[in-house]
Amino acid sequence: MANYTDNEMMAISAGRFVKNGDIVFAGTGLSMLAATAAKRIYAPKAVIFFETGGIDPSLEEIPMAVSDLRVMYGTCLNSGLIEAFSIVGHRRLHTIAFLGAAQIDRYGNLNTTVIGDYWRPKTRFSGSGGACDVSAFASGVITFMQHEKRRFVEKLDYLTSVGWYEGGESRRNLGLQRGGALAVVTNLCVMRFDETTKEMYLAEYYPGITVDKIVENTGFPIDVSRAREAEPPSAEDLRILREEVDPQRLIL
Amino acid sequence: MANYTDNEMMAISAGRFVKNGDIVFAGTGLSMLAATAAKRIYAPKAVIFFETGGIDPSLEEIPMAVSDLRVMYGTCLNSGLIEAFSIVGHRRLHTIAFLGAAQIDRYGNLNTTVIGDYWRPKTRFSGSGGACDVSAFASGVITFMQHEKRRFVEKLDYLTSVGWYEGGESRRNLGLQRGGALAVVTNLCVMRFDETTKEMYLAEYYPGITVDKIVENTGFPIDVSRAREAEPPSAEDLRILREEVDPQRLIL
Amino acid sequence: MNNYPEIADKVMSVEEAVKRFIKDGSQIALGGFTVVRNPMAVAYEVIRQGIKDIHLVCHSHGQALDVLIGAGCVKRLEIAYGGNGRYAPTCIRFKKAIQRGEIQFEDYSNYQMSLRFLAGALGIPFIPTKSGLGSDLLNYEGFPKELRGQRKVAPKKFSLMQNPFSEQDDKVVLLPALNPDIALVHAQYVGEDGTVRIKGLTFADIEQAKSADAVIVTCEEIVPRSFIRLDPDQNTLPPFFVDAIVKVPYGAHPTGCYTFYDYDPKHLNLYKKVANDDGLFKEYLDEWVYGVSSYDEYLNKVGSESLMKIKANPVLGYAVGLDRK
Amino acid sequence: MNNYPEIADKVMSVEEAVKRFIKDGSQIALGGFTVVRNPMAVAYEVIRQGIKDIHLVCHSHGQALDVLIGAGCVKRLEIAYGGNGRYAPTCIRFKKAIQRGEIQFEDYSNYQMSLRFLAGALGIPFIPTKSGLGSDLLNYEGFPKELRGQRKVAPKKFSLMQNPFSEQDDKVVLLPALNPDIALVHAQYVGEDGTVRIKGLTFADIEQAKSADAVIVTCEEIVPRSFIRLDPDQNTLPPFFVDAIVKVPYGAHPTGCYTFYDYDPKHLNLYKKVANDDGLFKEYLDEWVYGVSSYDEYLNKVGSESLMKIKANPVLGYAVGLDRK
Repeated sequence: MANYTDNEMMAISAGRFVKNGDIVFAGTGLSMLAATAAKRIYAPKAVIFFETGGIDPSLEEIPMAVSDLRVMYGTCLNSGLIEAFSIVGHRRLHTIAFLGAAQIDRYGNLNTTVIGDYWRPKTRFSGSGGACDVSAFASGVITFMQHEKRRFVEKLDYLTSVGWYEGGESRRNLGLQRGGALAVVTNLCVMRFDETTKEMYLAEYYPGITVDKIVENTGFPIDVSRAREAEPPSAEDLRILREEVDPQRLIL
Repeated sequence: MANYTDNEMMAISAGRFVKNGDIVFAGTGLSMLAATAAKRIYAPKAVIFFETGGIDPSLEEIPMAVSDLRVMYGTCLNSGLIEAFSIVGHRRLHTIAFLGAAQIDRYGNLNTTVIGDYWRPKTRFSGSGGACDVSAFASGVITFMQHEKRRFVEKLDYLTSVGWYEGGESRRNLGLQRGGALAVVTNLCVMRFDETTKEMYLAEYYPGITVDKIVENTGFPIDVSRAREAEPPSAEDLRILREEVDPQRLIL
Repeated sequence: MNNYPEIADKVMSVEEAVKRFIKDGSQIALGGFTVVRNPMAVAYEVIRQGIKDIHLVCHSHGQALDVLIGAGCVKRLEIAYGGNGRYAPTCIRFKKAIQRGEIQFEDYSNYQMSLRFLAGALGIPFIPTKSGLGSDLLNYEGFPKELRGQRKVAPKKFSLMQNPFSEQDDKVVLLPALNPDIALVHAQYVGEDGTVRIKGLTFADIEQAKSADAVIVTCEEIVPRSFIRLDPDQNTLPPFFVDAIVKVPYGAHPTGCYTFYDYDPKHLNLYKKVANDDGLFKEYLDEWVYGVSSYDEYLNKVGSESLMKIKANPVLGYAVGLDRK
Repeated sequence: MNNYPEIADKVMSVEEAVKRFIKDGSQIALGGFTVVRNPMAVAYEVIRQGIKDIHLVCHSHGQALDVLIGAGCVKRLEIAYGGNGRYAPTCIRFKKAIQRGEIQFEDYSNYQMSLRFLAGALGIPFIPTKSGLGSDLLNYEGFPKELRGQRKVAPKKFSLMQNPFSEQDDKVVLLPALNPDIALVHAQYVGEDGTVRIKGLTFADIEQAKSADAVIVTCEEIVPRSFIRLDPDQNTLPPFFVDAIVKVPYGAHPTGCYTFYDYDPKHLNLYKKVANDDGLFKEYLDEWVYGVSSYDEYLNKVGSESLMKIKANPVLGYAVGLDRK
């Protein structure tokens, strides 16, 4: 048995994508955990910010919503949505966004709107929020997913947020000048996207997870030829996550 | 001999157009004097603001530029140009603007850009500044002019700011949904605009000024049939101007 | 109530503000964002006055949105996100209403909605963005065709155009401006002169207020002119955009208000439970909205124990160590 | 100079900032407005370094604009207004340069220029407005045709279109976004963390800084992180938009800086006199710009008597009773 949870492995795996100087667009839940952990472990000079306009808060307690009062304290700037989204897309900045979704396809396009018919859905979700915007503008998007066949689908019920669209050059041809899906971090593995075809492939499977299990739980064929085992979180990683990032265990 | 100066008569004449609740766009010089006098004499509930973003300053000293530090103290809001111009044009607000110009035509269009050829002018002026914007958006524009034939012209060398454009409905047909030239206040008289033709006519000549003198100094034919003598400033008007508005005599 | 001569005509009760400015069919922009600074006092009063057929225009909203939908006040919705933090990743009555086909809705994104309010505030008819290209936001229109161009409904959801300043193929999405009938703002401070000051994040409250035909501001405190005018760099809205001022301490409860109080986990968990059940939800409204004749009575029901728990540390802005599970 | 570990790579001398970020031909947005918060220390250094062919993009500018033009650094100008309050209703060297055909220029209005910076800051290619309809601003192009689309010159001055959301005839002016090479800001405070705080009016400084490829901020003081982060509602720019930070007290002289010092009537009257005469103007530059090896030396020349006269009352923000004639 691993001495860490799925959420811990996911937060650390995602956090590894953040580099010093990155401007990190964080949502709530896992995304908040990953961003905060990344800043404390890998990239102390990364800046965490929120679509609500809070830039680089001190985060002495973990926020549970992007509008949480905890994203307003100790910031360098308290602004609003227009400011925040203009930062996500700012050509001078390297911005990394963490998102979640109900469905994802092989090109990393996301659905956070509906399952079933748009007008009379089987299940209605919250909607785009800032996800469509961030997917259009950020330098790279990392998506958290529960790894289930019904979530990794051939065709989305609704394409809320554009990843690599139809693959190849199709994202650029839409007029989206940068960005695209960087990685998908699930409870089983980390997926990345082929440089040319922009199709999802298995990059890293977590210790104890078989490649077969991942293939079985993915609703479209997936290249596993480049897969290797992921590095587990270190004891120090886990200490930071548990003691500094989320001592109240609100998300972990 | 009148016991008041041209500038005093002009400031008071213009100030009479301001009503309680009006939002008054003030420039510098006479326009500042008129706006401040209006607020102290006729319309205590008018709000004076500046294109630089200073809204309703306490104006304990008279500003000599629209960016003057004196427009930043005691305001209800210190903002910037985008905010200020969105106020000038705000459909909920009745906004009155005071402008000056080098040339004016019979429809109250203004030139503050050049005399002579645009590219190699005889005289270059400061340019539009906010005048073009304010003329497009304000509910009404009052223009201060020195009354000289070379300034009241048949055809402007350059049309910086639209008044009634070519008269009649032509301003509305341009797509400017409200506003237009309300009055022209000169060192000789107050001119207004015909409701239908939108042509300038003589509304009030100052005490001691003959109608003939005004006609002679106007570079286009002007209807004088509706002219009457203007009310001179009262002793109290003058006291307020001299003691409260501009005690340092920076503009008066 | 009228110890404020400068704003005597604007200071009023929440009953009067709603009566004067909100009608059946009004298009309304809610201030705040998910669990923060929701205009709850006004939302409850709208429900009590039985106002119907509201057209909400929202970026990301939570509690006020959900309770208004749940009470049957909302006919039509333009929205980017309906969620209430961890208490409801998707707002529950919002979700049910859409799944049951009870309301008309149209999806946009947060930036798109914010830009639409900005365009409305600037008085321009539309604003361009690249957001939405390739997304089903541009493929599905939520509203039926016959609604287009009716009253405050835009004649088109969006318009695509070639950037006229580029010689390459360069598509841009034009979004129609929003000018709602009314914007609701809950602020920390209103000055005796009518100036509004929001502390902390402003979300899209400023753009919404400036885009609207009328603005109701509820506030925690009315403060002296000398205070609000001393550092005007901090102020949010000039007095002339505000039509009604209502002093309602804790007026955003159960959502939070920076430097005054946190969101209320106890109440949000209660809401989560009742919202999932039609019967319980009806009882909740009877008890917390219809059965309450004043905001003081509402706060009495919340109880001093809860109020003390969520009281914010005024420096940090939130309630330190609050149990938020 | 580098007692600031967080911003050690950004804090530098004005010489170095200009050397690193401003080149012959750079497109530059000047902060401030006519007689307030002009980036004078940078302007003087640009002149000393002999930088040529600058393309200025301005709304309403005064002293920095005029001295840069007068020193022959400017080739090209997009501008709404060149004036210096009562000291020069039309900026004098600006006027002469245009009348003599020495610079290329193109006229816009203040709102148009501000909206163009806003579009650049938002990352959108253009922005609509009704301002300009019927005006010769839309009939005369200042720049020659062959300049269109070159480097940072927009391919068209503007574009007219029908509002696609209206069925009536409804024309709208589209203005091309501005993204200058560099924006210059003079601020009261920069934090040890690089956060910028401007006190008083911000004019279009925020939009300009966010629209630019690089930003130089000169400031009156570098202040502790604990101060600048205590009330972030008041801050103006986050650190990541700032490339160079230069501490230059009185760095906007002879223009004013709210809460620090007023504009300097004595110097502006001197400038007015010399600007009218080519010979005197050359002597002025020799004495006040070329002949001065540091800003301390410049302030020494201004003299403590003048500096004391213009010192602002920090509460009122200006110098009370200053003789401004």
